[in-house]
Amino acid sequence: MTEWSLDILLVIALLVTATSVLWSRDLFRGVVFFIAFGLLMALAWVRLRAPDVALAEAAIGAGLTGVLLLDAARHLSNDESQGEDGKEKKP
Amino acid sequence: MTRVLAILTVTAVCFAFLSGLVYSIWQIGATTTPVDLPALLAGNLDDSGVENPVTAVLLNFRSYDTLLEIGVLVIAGIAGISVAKTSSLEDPELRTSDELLYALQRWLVPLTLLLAGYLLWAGSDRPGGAFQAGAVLAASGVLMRLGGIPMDFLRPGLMLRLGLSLGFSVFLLVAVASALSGSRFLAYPPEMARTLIVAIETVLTLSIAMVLLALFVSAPINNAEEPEEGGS
Amino acid sequence: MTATALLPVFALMTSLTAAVIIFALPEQKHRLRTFVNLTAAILKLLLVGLMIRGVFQGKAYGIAFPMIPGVEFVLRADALAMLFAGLSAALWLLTTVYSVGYLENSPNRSRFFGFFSLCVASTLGIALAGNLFTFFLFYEMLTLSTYPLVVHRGTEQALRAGRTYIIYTLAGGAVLLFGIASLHVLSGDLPFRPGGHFADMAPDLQMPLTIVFVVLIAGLGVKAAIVPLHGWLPVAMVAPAPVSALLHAVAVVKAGAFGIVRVVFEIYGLETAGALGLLSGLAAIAAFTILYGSVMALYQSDLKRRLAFSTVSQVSYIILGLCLAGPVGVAGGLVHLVHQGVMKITLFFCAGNYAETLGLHRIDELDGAGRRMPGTSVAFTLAAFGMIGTPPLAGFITKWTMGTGALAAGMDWVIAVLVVSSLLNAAYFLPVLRRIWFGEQKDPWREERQWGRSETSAWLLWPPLVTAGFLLLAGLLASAPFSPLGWVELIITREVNL
Amino acid sequence: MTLWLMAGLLFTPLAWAVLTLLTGFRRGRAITWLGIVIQVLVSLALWAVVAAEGGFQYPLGGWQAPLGIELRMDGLAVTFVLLTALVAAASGLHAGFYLDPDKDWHRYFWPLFWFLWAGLNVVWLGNDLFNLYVGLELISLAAVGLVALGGQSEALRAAIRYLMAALLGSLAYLLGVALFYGQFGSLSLSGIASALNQDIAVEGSGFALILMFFGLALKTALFPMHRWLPPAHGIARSPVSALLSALVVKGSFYIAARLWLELGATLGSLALAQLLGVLGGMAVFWGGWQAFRHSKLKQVVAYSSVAQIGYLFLLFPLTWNTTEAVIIQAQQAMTLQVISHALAKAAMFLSAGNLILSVGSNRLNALAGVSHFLPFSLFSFGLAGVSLMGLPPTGGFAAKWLFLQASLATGQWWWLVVLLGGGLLSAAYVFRVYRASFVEDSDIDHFFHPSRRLEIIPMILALLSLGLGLMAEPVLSVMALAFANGEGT
Amino acid sequence: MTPFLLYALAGAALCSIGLFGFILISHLLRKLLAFNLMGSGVFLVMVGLAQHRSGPDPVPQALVLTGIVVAIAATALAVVLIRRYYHLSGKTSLEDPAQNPPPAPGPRQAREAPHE
Repeated sequence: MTEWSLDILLVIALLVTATSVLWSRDLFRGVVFFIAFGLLMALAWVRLRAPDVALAEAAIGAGLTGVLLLDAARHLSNDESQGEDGKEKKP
Repeated sequence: MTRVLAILTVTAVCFAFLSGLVYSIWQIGATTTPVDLPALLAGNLDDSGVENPVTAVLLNFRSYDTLLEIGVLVIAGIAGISVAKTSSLEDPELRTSDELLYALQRWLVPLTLLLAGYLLWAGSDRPGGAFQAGAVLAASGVLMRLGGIPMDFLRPGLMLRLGLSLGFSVFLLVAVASALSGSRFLAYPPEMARTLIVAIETVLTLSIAMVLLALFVSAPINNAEEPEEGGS
Repeated sequence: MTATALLPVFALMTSLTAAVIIFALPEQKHRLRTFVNLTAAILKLLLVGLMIRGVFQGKAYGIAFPMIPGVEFVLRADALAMLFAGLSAALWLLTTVYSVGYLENSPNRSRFFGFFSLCVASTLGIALAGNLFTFFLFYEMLTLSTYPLVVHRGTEQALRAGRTYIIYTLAGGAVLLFGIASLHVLSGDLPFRPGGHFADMAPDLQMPLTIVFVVLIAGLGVKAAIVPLHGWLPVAMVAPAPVSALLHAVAVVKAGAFGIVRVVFEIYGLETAGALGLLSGLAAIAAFTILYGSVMALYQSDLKRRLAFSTVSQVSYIILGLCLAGPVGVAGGLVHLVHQGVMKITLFFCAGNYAETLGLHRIDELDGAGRRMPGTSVAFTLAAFGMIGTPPLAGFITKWTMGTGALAAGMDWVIAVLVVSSLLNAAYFLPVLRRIWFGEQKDPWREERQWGRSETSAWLLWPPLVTAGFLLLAGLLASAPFSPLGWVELIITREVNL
Repeated sequence: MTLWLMAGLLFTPLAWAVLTLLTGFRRGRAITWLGIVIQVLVSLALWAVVAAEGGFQYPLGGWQAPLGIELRMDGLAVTFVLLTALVAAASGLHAGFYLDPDKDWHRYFWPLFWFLWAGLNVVWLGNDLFNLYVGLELISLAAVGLVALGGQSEALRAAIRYLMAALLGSLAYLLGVALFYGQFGSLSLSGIASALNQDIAVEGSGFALILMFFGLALKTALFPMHRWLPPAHGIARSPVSALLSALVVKGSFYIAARLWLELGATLGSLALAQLLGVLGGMAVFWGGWQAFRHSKLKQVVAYSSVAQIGYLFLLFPLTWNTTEAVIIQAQQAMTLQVISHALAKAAMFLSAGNLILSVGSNRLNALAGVSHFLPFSLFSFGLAGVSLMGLPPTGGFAAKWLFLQASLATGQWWWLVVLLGGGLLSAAYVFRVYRASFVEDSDIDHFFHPSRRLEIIPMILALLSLGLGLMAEPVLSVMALAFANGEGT
Repeated sequence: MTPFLLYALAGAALCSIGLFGFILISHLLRKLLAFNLMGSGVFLVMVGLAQHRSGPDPVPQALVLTGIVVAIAATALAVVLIRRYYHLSGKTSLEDPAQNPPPAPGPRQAREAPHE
């Protein structure tokens, strides 16, 4: 049962982070959530007994993609509205 | 108004998609597969030259996929540097990075390099391999760059292009050499399989790191006045 | 590969090759282009002449190869094909000569002559096509190669005419394609065969076959300018005169009429078509078109437009002839294919001469043109009398044969149609002749051009004279074996099986 | 011998991609031309081999499916390989003259070009669902890179939109692959097809097929998912547009067609078949209408692609639940349509490029008077247009004819409206271009004359597409080898 | 029911969340994030579903590794394009220029020649 609860918790955490990635207040925060999501995915891969994928996900999914997007978000979010849906502000 | 309507439609679509998918997964989960691939794989693992079954699939059984996948990476790298500006490497912001990061990367970079080496070495028997190692290597490169180290070899020039294509070329040469020696494209001689795989993995690691780094640095840096011009 | 297979192919290749060479030639090489054109035209006339002699002796020429699964490309020279092929080869030569004179010093001649050759190649292909599919292939090629000729002048009016033309003909082509495809599904690839394919058809095929017939005639009727599908023809008059001449005499309208002949004779068979009750409907439409075209012609003040409506009327003689369904009536229809071509091309050549030499387009400007251009006017007069049906000219032969055929077939009302139509013909041609010969010149000619002592350029003068001679001979020597009427009788005994 | 040829086919494009990456534009061009010669020869030789001996399987790395990846070289595949070789060769040669060697970024055209070619061959030969996915990604990223080459704002916009559509499409396809793997435990297409004959419960796989079709249709720009195509194909350089329209969209369609022909009978449904057909029909009309309305030459040609792609989707309703003869007819029609559209559209884009080069503008009414000065390119454009209109004797007509036959034979008369009406609509937009070029009221006479070499290439393609109608029977007889012993041999 | 199936279902949910975001959100970087979420969902379905039926299976794991690399390649390329697009036009979404008034041309747009 403990195993199950761990899996269920992990799944819920995955879904919650995923939602936060898309609808967080600002883009930067969204990317941070995305990195967290990547780490959770790495955990999920461990639970799926796929250590190779877990390593790759941690290094690539969370690490590299995260840095890449963080850097991009830093440059792009200057003009992004502080609204929550990520939509471009209407003039 | 149209916005609300759009949201409603998309919600309906996504919900339909979700229910179809869940139904499908549920149905499939209740049947048995006609082909037992894992057993087949286990039976042939000894001929592959490596013990890690994932590496065996990636670099032997389905090596064609991997070859093409590196091709995809190289394409992304080419496309990235083709739209980049040479000047993008001169990032004034990064030059004046803070001391903390600099100190951090003095420790972190050697550590990540070590980790990359380990992952590469482990790949044939245990979890790990070229992709993970390459990614870690790239990460250390990113760290160095964030620390303000110029890394001149990433300038779009012959060096960069050589680096991009190195892993791919070696892989391709091995593939065609096997074809020229009389067997199929990508068929390694069994006794050399392990050596070849390790060699390929090593160069792949370098190239993967190179591509990812190139893509990272080729993104143009904004000038200070930019946000106003298109800003809402 | 023997001569029997290659002769039709060579005949086709003459004009195709000419087209390719002309397209490749630089615009300025006028002499070379004229040379290529004339050589190809003469060569083609010789080849067609060879084939005519061969067919007369009972030889069969043809080639066939599979094109798309289930469909063959078939070229075949039978007597009916040679009727049309001979007409087109002879008139191509004359029209080429005429065009060289007509287009002297005008731009884009390379384009013009290239498409002109393509157009003629398509016409020959239509004549030689051995099944509906091959027929359709050249039929559409004709549509496309004529468009650049219609819009040749590039004026707003020409472009509009081109649009009307292309809308009508492509829509007609689509309808025809539908008909051909349906027929193909009903009974496979159908080569043209004397007597048709449906002599003993299953009763449940009757209904679909009737529908398909209507579809086919509707598709072909666009080019044959059957009312109410004739709208493009008067508009297309903006084209240069040689193009109009070709369009009306051989190429486009005749392609439609010839297609109807092929469908009625060699796909359905006269008897089957009659049994399905299709011929009487067709006859009624044809008769209406004859009268409508003539009446409309009365009201045109532009010479070329009057001639255009005259074409609408005259082409339906051919169709009406078929519907008489007897050996004599059919002969009248078929022979008109040639006669109308020769007469109408003469009229258009002359109209072109008036326009090119004196700048005259409207009928009321023609006063006194006869004295200024006697040669042209004589040709015009001969052709006009031919149209009216005055003995011993070609048109008389047509009308006389058709009348006899109508009596034989018991369709007396056709006689009435012929008489009324002749009266109308006279009504719209005689005033023109009166103005030409007896009118007093009031104003100076609009844009007169001088060619020394001759009335106009020799390139322009001789073609109408020659065709006028033809139509005189066709009437006088109608009973000779190689006259149009003689050849048509050969077709009827050999291929129509009446 | 065959093994060497296969190795050559797989190796050359990838190797040449690397070689050209390492050189500049001019040397890359020379190398590319050598590579083109090799590829065309290899493709021709393979075509001859397959025509003589029939198709074969090629297990890569010596591992049989389902463990390894097997390539399937049959009549259909080899025909498409040859088609790719022809069109890519033409575009490559044209690009060598067309692109400005002094612009630094043009050097990257060559490696992307070769990767694109490699990806296309992967797709034609692919028999492994995941391998096809990788092939699709290879094509998409290379194509996006080519569109973005030189990166002006509008080009980037088009490229990004294209990339987003392509990525979504690939993911949908991959999700279908995931479900298929779950269901059958195998990725080999022929393996799955033979498993389907064993009468197992496959209820879950219907949705997988739908997902894959959605993804592939998005990548093929089927109406109403076509919005990404016209900007991307319209703004790319002409040789790139030619490649994209002629080949790239066909790649994803080809996979869908293969899936349908192998699995459709079991996993498909009448509703799916008709839906795809109806969308295809709507694409024909919508694309044609948009092409008719647009005032820019390349946009007209791009929208015409949307319309022409629509015809391909008639394959699905016409092969659903019908006799073998009709299925073969519809397959032949589809194949001919793919080939003739590829040739004609490449010819059209290349000659449109020449026209634009000549008048210096992409607008339609700038073409006034060009018929005096550039009849050659205009003529190629016109010939290609004839094929698009589906008039005889072109390949487009042969395809339309076979589609007509199949529609009538299955009693699905409603497709006639699409086939005949679509032809008229394409005539409308093609004639608009002719008409614009015949206008005589312009006084411009300082047209730039592109070199003869640029003009001859589209002409050859247009003539090929014209001749295809006359040669359809022999070409199809080689393709038929695919359907006779398509699987498992 | 095994934990593997749970992950597969979670993957399905991730796909829908990602799809929803991908369609609805116009900011390009967020679209890219949504794409990556969808990708992760697909990978979960792939491995979870296969392993639910036959236990740990290295083949889908290898496929997922390939998939991850392809995804990062695509993402990195997209980031480069998006940043360059932003650099040239100052926009972070693809919304139709017809709907919004066109922004004043930036210095770069004005300087560089139109594309074709």
